[in-house]
Amino acid sequence: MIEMQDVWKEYNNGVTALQGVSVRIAQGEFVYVVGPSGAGKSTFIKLMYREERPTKGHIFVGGFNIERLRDRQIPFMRRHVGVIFQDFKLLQKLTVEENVAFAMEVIEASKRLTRKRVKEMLELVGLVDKAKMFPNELSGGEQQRVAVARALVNKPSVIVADEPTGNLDPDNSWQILKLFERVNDRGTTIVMATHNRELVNATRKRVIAIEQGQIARDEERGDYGYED
Amino acid sequence: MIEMQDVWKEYNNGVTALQGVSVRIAQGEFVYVVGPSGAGKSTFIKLMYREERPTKGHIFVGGFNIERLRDRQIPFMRRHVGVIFQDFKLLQKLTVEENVAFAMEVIEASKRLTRKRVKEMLELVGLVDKAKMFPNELSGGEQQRVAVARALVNKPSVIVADEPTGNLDPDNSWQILKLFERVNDRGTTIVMATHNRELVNATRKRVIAIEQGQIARDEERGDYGYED
Amino acid sequence: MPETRNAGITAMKIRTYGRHGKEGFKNLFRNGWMTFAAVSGVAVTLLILGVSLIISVNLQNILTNIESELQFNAYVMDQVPTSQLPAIKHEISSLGGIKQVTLITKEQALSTMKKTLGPNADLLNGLGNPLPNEFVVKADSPKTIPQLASLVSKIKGIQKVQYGASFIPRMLSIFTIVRDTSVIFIIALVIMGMFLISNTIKITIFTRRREIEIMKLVGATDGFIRGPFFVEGTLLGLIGAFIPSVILNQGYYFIQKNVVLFPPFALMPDPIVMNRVLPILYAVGLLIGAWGGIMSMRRYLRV
Amino acid sequence: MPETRNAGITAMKIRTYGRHGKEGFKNLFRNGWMTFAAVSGVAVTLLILGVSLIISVNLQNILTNIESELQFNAYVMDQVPTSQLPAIKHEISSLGGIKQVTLITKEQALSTMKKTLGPNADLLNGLGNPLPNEFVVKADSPKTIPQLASLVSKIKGIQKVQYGASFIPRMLSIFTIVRDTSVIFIIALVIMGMFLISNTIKITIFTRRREIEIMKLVGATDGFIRGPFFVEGTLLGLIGAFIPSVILNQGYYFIQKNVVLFPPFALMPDPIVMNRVLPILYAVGLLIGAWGGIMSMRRYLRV
Ligand SMILES: Nc1ncnc2c1ncn2[C@@H]1O[C@H](COP(=O)(O)OP(=O)(O)OP(=O)(O)O)[C@@H](O)[C@H]1O
Ligand SMILES: Nc1ncnc2c1ncn2[C@@H]1O[C@H](COP(=O)(O)OP(=O)(O)OP(=O)(O)O)[C@@H](O)[C@H]1O
Ligand SMILES: [Mg+2]
Ligand SMILES: [Mg+2]
Repeated sequence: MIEMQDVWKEYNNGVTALQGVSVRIAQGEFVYVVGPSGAGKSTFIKLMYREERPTKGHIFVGGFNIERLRDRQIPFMRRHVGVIFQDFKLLQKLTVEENVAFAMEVIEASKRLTRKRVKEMLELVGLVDKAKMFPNELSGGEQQRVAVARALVNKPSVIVADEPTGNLDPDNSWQILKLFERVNDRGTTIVMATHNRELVNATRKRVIAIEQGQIARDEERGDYGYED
Repeated sequence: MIEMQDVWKEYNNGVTALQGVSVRIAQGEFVYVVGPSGAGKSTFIKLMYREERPTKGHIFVGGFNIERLRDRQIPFMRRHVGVIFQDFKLLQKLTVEENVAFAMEVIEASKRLTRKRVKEMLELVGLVDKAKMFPNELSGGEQQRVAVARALVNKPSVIVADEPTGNLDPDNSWQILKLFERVNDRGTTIVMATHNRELVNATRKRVIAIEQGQIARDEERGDYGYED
Repeated sequence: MPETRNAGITAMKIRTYGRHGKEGFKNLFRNGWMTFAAVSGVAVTLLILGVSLIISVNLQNILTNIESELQFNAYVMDQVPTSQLPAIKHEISSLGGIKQVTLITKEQALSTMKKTLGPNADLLNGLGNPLPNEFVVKADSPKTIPQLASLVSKIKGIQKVQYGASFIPRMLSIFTIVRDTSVIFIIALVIMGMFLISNTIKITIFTRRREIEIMKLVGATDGFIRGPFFVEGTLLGLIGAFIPSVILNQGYYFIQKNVVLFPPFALMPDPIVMNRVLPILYAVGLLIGAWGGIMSMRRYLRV
Repeated sequence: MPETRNAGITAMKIRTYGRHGKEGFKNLFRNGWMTFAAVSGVAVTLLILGVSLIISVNLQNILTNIESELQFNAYVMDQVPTSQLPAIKHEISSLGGIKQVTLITKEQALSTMKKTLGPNADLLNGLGNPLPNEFVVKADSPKTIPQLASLVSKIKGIQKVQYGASFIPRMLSIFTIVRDTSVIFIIALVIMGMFLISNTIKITIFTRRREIEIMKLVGATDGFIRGPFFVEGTLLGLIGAFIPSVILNQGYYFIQKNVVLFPPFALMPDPIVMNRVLPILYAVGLLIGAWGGIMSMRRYLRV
């Protein structure tokens, strides 16, 4: 369960990215976050795993009270949230499989389980043959798929994805979406910021539209909107 | 004019990204490059401004014989090619306007002209109010628009863009595309790798489809293809 | 989900320590020339430190040697019979701070004088012996010489005490200055060396701040991230100390064997010097390598 | 498009040099603590180098002072009349490499001896003067003393020449060793200092390799990218040399004024030392700052 209560976010340079956002996302929901560039989607998402801290308001994610969290508890909260970053954030010194495995090493999973899960995930995103490569040897879309694999490998109870298909062709985008839907079917909450009108309109899930830091629309089975 | 003659590209790790690509793009053409993730689109584009060098074959861009170019001539070639990188490649230590101005300082344009052009470009991409911010204070889409502004500010004779709308909402994507069309109308060659089916299908320009390092399709007034 | 999740902090598994060791070792190679730059920076700094330490240790030793040779003479009154000389000697010896008392009889003194005069010595013939019996007194510390001399001069039977009055204080002030300077210099050098090394490591880690931030965002605890850095820093400090220690050991051994110097200026034997110098090098290298690395990455952990 | 484009290489506009200066200066601040780390690294290295140089310069000076005091004695035959002494003195002086010749008459020698003997001096009374006339000879260089002594001994009227035969060669070997060691040490230190500084700068630039690559991809020439780096490196070296030069100047001035030492061990005056030491610091700082920076960025320009 994710809940935000009147959340404001003002960055250090004075930009107010979010202004009084309140939202409730139940466990197991699938939510699209849409909106124009610079509207505050990434900020909205970054608050959920505490990459950014709200200036005001309360945030709860899967039983954790985000602002009250002590520094040493943060990593344990983050292990319940799989994140796909807009800029991938892969570890450049690790190979593809090591990057994915890293998320499991962090929770001290056994070597055998790690190997098995990593292999599964790389198969799902279609990167088995690139397992030994380093991120800077991959195409943009391949890097994005590594990020997806890393976010899912731990079977987190929440997945937040910031434009996870921005660098992918429609085919691959669909594949990732189907992967998300499968994971979602098993009860995982999914919050996905996206610009992909095709995906949103074709799947009809809950859509939260953010504009200028505020929730402009929140529809069950909504569409992308912004048609001209 | 851009011409490739039987171009091959094998990366150091043994991946063959392009296999015998031959293509001719006339001055003033507008070309979409499409294809699945990892097909070789970015490689194809990187060869045009010599970020990567071909393993075999010949490349000519706007009068320059790319492989024959002496090291000290490379910068002068690059000034005729405006590049929008898939990963933006903004200078993190410079503000938005300084990033855009940099491309003009490099050609030692006068201060006055630089100021004027930078302002124009920031207006065109809608970032005037973010002029004094640093790249890490921008959203993904805003960074991408800065990259667009920097590529266009010099009025280069060729523009190569690697997924310039990957991080943009449909509205902003359309705006960028219209900007490209205006520039194209003035005689600038545009080569744009994209995954955006909507844009490609709506504008009907020449489409080069790359699959597994080879040109699979090259159509005047083509569509995105890959419909399922 | 229950609120009890907040208590989810557990001790690290043993297996994980193994991983840290392996990763730390791997990183050393993955960071390629950066590791090389850091190690060589540490090595050069410690080499300078080591050479200075060796010089300082030897200097201290030479000063001690010279000091121990400082002495004064006590002349015995002519009327004191030879049989009483041992008693006086004993009296002098029993003063605190005396290192050695040597009797030079008037006969010994005369023959020394004759040697000094050389061919003119004949001139002393038929004169009898005009010279007195004397004691040569060495003190534990040269600083106490003036004081001891005045005590000795008051002993019954001692006519006069003589020492290089102008020479000793002058020597002493120089000794004190050289010694204090060299200690201050070495301490300053150790601090500066620590600064230089931690500076190098700080910059090295700065290049990896993004890496650290990403790990943090993926759910790694501070300890988990620190582990490999700790191993890497330790290895870095160890190698960085090992190189100069080998150079210094071999180099000093060679010099000490081949450069023949005379007693007060002699170089101290290899093992004694190295036993004092090498531990300092390893301590500085290891401490700053491991601990400094951990400290300078701390700021990037605040994500 | 015409092939003539290949000839599009032009000289840089004057305005652009102004830009380089401004950008280089700005970068110093924009790189924040990185600049601080680099500058302080350079400063500390140069401080160590400077202190060593000062010590070395003074050591050389002290050795020269001591050497100049080394001397030998030439005893005149008894039968030579006093009137002939000036002639002998002149003969000694006219040998090459003689610094000073002083006559000590037998009367002066006797009174000195009486002073040495103190109360026992009476014993010499009625003896006449058994001591010879002598010359005290100082040489330009202590190395020539044995040779000069043998020449002087052959002069007519000279009976015997005496010098601390065991003392001089021993002193000399130590002097030579100390001097050579300190020169080698300083040269090694300069090289290591250069290495440390260029290492720091190399790592600093490594953190900016992406920046350099991007500039290259946007069409900047190597010269255009180097410009601000050159300015930044120069400033960095300048500041890094300025800090220790101020510390050394003030510190040495203070020490030299407050520490009173006696002639052969006296510290050299402030301006003379600084005139020798500071140029070396600035040279090392500037050279490595500017040139080293440019060199270590070279590899990132290959884009
Ligand atoms: N670290 C930051 N410091 C300062 N301002 C920031 C920072 N990150 C984002 N902003 C500003 O906050 C606003 C919202 O940014 P955000 O990244 O949330 O947008 P977004 O909806 O994700 O946009 P996009 O679709 O382009 O990714 C923008 O105006 C941006 O300039
Ligand atoms: N620097 C590199 N070193 C090694 N291999 C590389 C490098 N860059 C790309 N590759 C490989 O070359 C192939 C083509 O990559 P390219 O970036 O051209 O794909 P792309 O068509 O742009 O894909 P995307 O749509 O995902 O950006 C990929 O298989 C990739 O793994
Ligand atoms: Mg965003
Ligand atoms: Mg690509």
